[in-house]
Amino acid sequence: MMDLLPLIVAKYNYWLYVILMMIGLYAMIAKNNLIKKLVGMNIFQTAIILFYVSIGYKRDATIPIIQNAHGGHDAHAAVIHAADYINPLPHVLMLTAIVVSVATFGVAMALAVRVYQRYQTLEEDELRMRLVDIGPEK
Amino acid sequence: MNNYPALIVVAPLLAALFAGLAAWIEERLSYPIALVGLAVSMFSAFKVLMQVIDSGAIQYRMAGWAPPMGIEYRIDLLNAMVLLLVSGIAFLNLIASYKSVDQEINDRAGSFYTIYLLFVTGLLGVTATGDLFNLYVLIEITSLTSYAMVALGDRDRGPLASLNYVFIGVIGASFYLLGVGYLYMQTGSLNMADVANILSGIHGSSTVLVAFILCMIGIWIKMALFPLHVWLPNAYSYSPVAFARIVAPLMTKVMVYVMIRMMITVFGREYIFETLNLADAVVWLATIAIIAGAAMAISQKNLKKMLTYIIVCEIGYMVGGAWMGNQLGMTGAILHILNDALMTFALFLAVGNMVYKLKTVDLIDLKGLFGKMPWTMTGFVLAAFSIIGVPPTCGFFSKWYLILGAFEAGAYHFAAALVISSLLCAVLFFKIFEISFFEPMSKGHGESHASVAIEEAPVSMLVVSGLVSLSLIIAGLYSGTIVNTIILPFLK
Amino acid sequence: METIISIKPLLAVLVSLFVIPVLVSSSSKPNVRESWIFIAGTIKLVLVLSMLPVILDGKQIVLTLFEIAPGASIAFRVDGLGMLFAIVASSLYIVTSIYSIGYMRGLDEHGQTRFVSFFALAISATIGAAFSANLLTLYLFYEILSLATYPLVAHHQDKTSRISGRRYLTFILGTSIALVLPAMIYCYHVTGTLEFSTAGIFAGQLSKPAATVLLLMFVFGFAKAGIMPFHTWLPAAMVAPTPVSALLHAVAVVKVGVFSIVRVMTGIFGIDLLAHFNLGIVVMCIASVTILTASCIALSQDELKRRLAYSTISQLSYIIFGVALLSPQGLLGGVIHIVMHAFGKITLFFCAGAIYVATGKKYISQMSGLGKKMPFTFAAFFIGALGVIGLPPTGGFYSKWNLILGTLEAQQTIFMLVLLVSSFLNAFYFLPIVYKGFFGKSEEENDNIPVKINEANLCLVIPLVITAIISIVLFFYPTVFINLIKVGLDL
Amino acid sequence: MKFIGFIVVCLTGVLLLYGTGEFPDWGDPNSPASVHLSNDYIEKAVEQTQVPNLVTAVLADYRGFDTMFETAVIFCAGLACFLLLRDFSPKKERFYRHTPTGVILHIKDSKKVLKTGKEFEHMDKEWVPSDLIIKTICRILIPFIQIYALYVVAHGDFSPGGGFQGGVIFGSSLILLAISYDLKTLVRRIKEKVIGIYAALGVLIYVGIAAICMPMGGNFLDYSALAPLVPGDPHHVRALGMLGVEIGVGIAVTAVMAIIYINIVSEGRHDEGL
Repeated sequence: MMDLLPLIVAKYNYWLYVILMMIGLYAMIAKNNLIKKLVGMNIFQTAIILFYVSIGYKRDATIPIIQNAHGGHDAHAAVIHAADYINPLPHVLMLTAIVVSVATFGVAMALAVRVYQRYQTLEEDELRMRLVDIGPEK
Repeated sequence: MNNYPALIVVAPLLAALFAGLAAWIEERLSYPIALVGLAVSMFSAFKVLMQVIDSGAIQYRMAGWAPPMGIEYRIDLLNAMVLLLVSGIAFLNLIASYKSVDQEINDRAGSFYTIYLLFVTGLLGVTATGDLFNLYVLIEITSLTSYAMVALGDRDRGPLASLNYVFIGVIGASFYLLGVGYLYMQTGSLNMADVANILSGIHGSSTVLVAFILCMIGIWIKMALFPLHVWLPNAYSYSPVAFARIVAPLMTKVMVYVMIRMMITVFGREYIFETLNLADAVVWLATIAIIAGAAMAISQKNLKKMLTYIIVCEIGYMVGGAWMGNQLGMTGAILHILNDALMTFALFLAVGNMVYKLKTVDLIDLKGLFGKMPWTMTGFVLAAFSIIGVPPTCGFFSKWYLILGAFEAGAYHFAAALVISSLLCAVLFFKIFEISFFEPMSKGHGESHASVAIEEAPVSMLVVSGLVSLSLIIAGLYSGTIVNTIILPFLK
Repeated sequence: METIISIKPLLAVLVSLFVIPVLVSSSSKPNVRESWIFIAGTIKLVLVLSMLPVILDGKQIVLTLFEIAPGASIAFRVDGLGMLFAIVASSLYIVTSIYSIGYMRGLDEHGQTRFVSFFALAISATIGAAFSANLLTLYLFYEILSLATYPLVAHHQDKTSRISGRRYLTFILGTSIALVLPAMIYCYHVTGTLEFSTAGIFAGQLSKPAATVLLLMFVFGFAKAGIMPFHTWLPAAMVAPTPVSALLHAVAVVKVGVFSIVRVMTGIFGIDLLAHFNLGIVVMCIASVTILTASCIALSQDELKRRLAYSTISQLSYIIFGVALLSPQGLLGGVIHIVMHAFGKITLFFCAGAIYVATGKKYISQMSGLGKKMPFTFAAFFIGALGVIGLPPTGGFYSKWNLILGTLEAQQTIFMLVLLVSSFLNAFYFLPIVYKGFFGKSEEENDNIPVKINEANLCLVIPLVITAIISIVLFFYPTVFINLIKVGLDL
Repeated sequence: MKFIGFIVVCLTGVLLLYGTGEFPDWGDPNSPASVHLSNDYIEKAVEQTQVPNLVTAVLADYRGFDTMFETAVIFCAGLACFLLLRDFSPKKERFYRHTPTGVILHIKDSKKVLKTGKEFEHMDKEWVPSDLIIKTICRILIPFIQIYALYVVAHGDFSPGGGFQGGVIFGSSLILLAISYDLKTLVRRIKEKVIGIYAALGVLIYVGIAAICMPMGGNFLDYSALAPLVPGDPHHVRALGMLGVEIGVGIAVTAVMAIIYINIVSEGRHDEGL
C-alpha cells in the first residue's frame, strides 16, 4: 500500500480520469433513462479529454502561445525554448474531440426527441414494453 | 506530384457540400453532383491503384508538411484496393439509389445525398489515412452519418435502434481514442509509420499492451465482432434501403481493414504473434462468432435481419483469418474483405429491389418471387451461393485461403466453424429459395399456368444488381490474380 | 506425356452455357427453342469427338484458365478417362433431348424453358467435370452440377418435390461441403498441389490413418455416387420428370459422383499408395455392402422408377468396387461399366417414362400385359435389363466379365461371390417385369378387349430404341472405350 | 444489468489503470509526448507559419486536414438534426392573440390561417408575457456578444480563440435571442434556408481554400501555394490561409448551432419552443 501511494500521487491526474471515465461508462451501461445515459456519455468523453490534456502538461511551462512574436517577421530573432511551452498537440486533438462529442450529443438529443415523440417516454424498460405493444416487426 | 490520393477523399467531400447547398437552392441538382463526385473519386482510386501496383506505396503529405509533423496519406496495395472497392460500391449504389430514394425519402433527397456522400468520405478517409487521430475523426464522420440514416428508415423502431447504436458507437470510438492516447503517451507521435518505428523498441511496455487492447476493443465494437455485435442487426435492418445497401457491405469491412492495418502496420505482426499470447483466444472468439452469427441468422423471420446476422458471421471469418498468424490466413482475411463486400452488396441490392416492390421483406412475403422478379432473384441466388461458398463465386476462394490458413496454424476448430457456417448458410438460403420457388404451390400443369406477371424493379437497380452479381464470379475466377498482384506483395 | 494446348475443352463446356440466353429469349417459340438445343448438343458432341483421335494417340489436351494459387488452378485436361465420360454424356444428351421434347410436351409440363435451360447448364457442368485437370476444377463443376439439377428435381413445384428437393440438396450439397471441401483443402495443405496424376500427389507425406480418413471423406463426400448411407437422395429425386431421371440420375449426376471418386482414387491417392496402405479392401467392403443392400431393396420396390433408382445405386458401386480392386482388370471392368451401365440404364428409364406417358402407369404391378401394347418399349427394356445384369449380347457383359476377372486377379474370391449374388438379384428384379409385360394378362385382356399396339409418341420411342441398339453394338465394338481406359490409366 | 455493468466498468478501470503504470509522471517535461513532436512544433511553428498561437498553427495548418473533417462533422451533425427532426407538416392547432383586447383564439383547423399583423399575433401554446427587462438587456448584449465572437475568430492567430470558439459564441448570441424573445423571432430574423446555406458554405470555404491549393501547384491544404493570389508579404500567406479557414469554420459552427437548437427545441416545427 505504501508503494502505491507515491505512484498515485505522481499520476493522480490519470487516476482521476479513470474514475471519471468509470462513472460515465457505468451510467451509460446501467442507467435506465436515456437522457441519463447521454449525460454518462458526456462524462465519459470529458474524461478522455482530461486524459489527453494531462498528457500535454509540462511542469513550469505556459500556454502554447509564443510571446513577443506578434509581428511574425522577427519571431526567429527571439530564441524559443521548448521547455517553456506546454505541448500544443493534445490541445488540438481535444479541440477536435470536443467538437465531435458535441456533434454526437446533438444528434443523440435529436434522436431522443424522436423517440420521445413516438413513445412518450425515455425510460428503457417502458420503451421495451411499448415495443412489444406495437407488435412484431414489419 | 499528382493529387489523386487527396482527390479520392476530397471529391466526395466537395460534392457533399455542393449537394448540401443545392438541397436548399435547387434540389434536383444534388443527385448529379453526387454522381460526379463519386465518379471522380472512383477514377482517382483506380489511378492510385494502378500507380501503386506499378511503383509501390504512395505518400501524400497533407498541407505539404512532412510526417510526423503533418498528416500524411500513405497508400499501399491494401489501401488502394479497399479505396477502389469503397468508391466503386458507393458509386454503383448511388446509381441504384435514385429510384429508391425517390420512393423512401423523397421530400429531402438533397440532404440524403449529402449525408450519403459524407459517409463515403468518411469511409474513404479511414482507409486512406496514415494518421491515428485522423482515423478517429473520420470514423466519427461515418458513425454520425449512419446514426442519422438508421433513424430515417423505420419510423417506429429506427430512432431507438439508432440511439442504442449511438451509445455503443461512442463507447467503441472512445476506446479507440483512449488507445491512441496511450500510444501517444508512450511514443509522442500519431503517425502510423512513426509510431510503429518507436514501438518496435518498447514491446514489453504494459502501456503498449493496454493501448493495443483498447484499440482492438474499440475497433471490434465498430465492426460488430460477436459479443459486441448487438447494435448491428437492428441498426442495419431499420435504415433506408439506399443506405443499408452501402453501410452493410462497407462499414464493417472498412473496420476490418483498420484492424488489419493496426495489426500489420502499427503494432506489427511480430509484436502481436510473438510478444503477445492472444492469437489463440481471438481465433476461438472468431470461431464462436461464426457459429453464433450463422445460428442467429437461421432463426430470423425477416430477410434484412437475417442478412445482418450473416454479416456478423462473416466478420468472424475475417477476424479469425487475420489472427491466424500466418500468411495464408491473412491472405484469406484480406481477400475476404473484397469478396464479402461484393457479395453483401449484391445481396442487399437484391433485397433493395424486393423492398422496392414488396415494401416488406419478411420471409413469407417472398412467396412466388422467382416468378415475379426473376432477375432480382438470379442476382440474389448468385450472391447467396457466394456466401455459402460455391465455386466459382468469390466466396469460395476466400474460404479456401482461410481454411488453408487454419490447417497451417493447426486451428482445426476454425476450419470446422467455416464448414459448419457454410452448411448453415446453405440451409438458410435454401429455405428462402424454397419459399420463393414453391409457394404458392402450382395448381396446374402447362406453359400457360406458369407465366406469372413479371413485376421487376426499375432497370437502373436491376442493371447494378446484375453487374455486381456477375462481378462475384469474375472476382472469384481472378482471385489468383488479385492475390498475386495485390495481397502477397503487400504481405511481403 | 505429350500435351497439346487447345481451347476445345473450354468450348465443349461453354457451348451449352452460351445457348441458355438464346433458350430463354426464345421461350415463347418452343420449336425454335428446341432446335437450338439440338444445335448446341450437336456442336458439343462434335467438339468432344474431334478430340478423340488425339487422345487415342496417347496425347492429352490441356488448357489452364485461371491460376487461383500455385498448384490449384481452374484448368482442363482431357485424358482417356475424361474423354470416355464426355462421349457418353454428350451423346446421350442429344438422345435425351429428343426424348424430353416428347415427354414434356406429351405431359404438357409447365416451365419448359426453365427445364431445358437448367438441363443445358447441368450438361455443361458434367462435361466440365469430365475434363477437369485437378480436384479444384472437379469440385467446382461438381457443385455447379448439384445446384443446377435442383430446379430440375423440384420441377413440379409441389409438396413432394419440395421435400425431395430438400433431401436431394441436403445429401449432395451437405456432404460435398462438409466432407469433400475440407478433405480437398487438407490435400492441398499437405502437398501444395491438386493436379491429378497417375502416381498420386502425396509422395509419402501421408500416414495410414490420415490416408484412410481422407479416402473415406472423399468416398462418402461425393454423395452423388450413392454410396450407402448417403444414397437416399437418389430414390427421392425420382419425383423429377423422367428425362431428368434418365440422363442425370442414371448418367450425368451419379456418374459424376463415381467419376470423382475414381479420379480421386487414381489421380490423387494413386493406385500404388492405396495398394501400399491396403485401402482398396476398405472401399471394396463399403461398395459391396451398397451393392447387396441396394439390390435387395430394389426387389421390394413396386414403383418402377424407384426400382431403377435402387438398381442404379447398386450398379454405381460396381464401378467403385472395380476401381478399388486396384488391379488392371478390375480397373478396366469398373471404368467401362460407366459406359455400359449408362446405355443400359438410360434405356430402362426411357422405357419407364414412355410407359408413364402412354398409359399413366408408374407401378410394376400394373404393368402386366403391357408388352403386347408397347412391344418396342418392352423389347428395349429387355435389352436394357440384360445390359444391367451383364449378359450377352450387351455391352454390360464386358464390364461384369472384367470385374470378375479382376477379383480373381486380385485374389479376392469372396468378393467375386458378391458380384455373382448381386447379378442374380439383378436378374430377379428386372426379368419378371419383362416376363409379365409380354406374357401376363392386362386388365383389358381380362375383359376380353382386343389389344392394340399403342406405343408412346415417336419422340419417346426413337431414343429408347437407339440406346438399346447402342447397348448391343457396344458388345461387339467396345474397343474405343477400352483403348481410352488403357490410355487414361496407363494400363 | 447493473451488476454486469459494474463488473464491466471495474474491469475497464483496472485495465486502464494497469496501463498507466508505466506512464511518465504527470507533468514530466521529458515524457515522450512532450519531447518527440511537441518540441518540433514549439520551435518551428512560428518560423514556418508566422502564427504565434501554436494551437491554431497546429490546428489549422499542420493538422488542418483533421480540422477540415472536424468541421465536416459539425456540418454533419446539423444536417442530421435537420433530417431527423424537421417536420414540414403544418401544425394542427394554432393560437392567436387579439392584441388590442388580449383575447386568445384557439384554432383547431389547420387550413385556416389568420393573417397576423397589427390586430392578431401568432403565439405559443404556453404564452409567457414578454419581460421588458430581459428583452432590453439581451437586445443590448447581443451585438456585443457578436462583435466579441468576431474578435475571437479574427484574433485566433495570436491569442486563445479561433473559428470554433468564435462560432460557438456567435451561435450562443442567436440562442440568446431565441430565449429572450421567442423562437419565432429568431426564425423570422434568419430564414431556415439561409442558415442551411451558411452551414454548407462555411465548410465549403474551408474545403475550397484547401482544394484551390491543388491547381495552384501545391498539395491539398498547402496554403503556401496560394501566394500568387494573395497581395502583400508572401510570408504571411499561411497565416492568411488559416484566417480564411477559421472564418469558414466560424460560419459553419454558428449556423449548425442554430440549426441544432431550433430543431431540438421546436421538435422540428420551427414555430414554438424554449
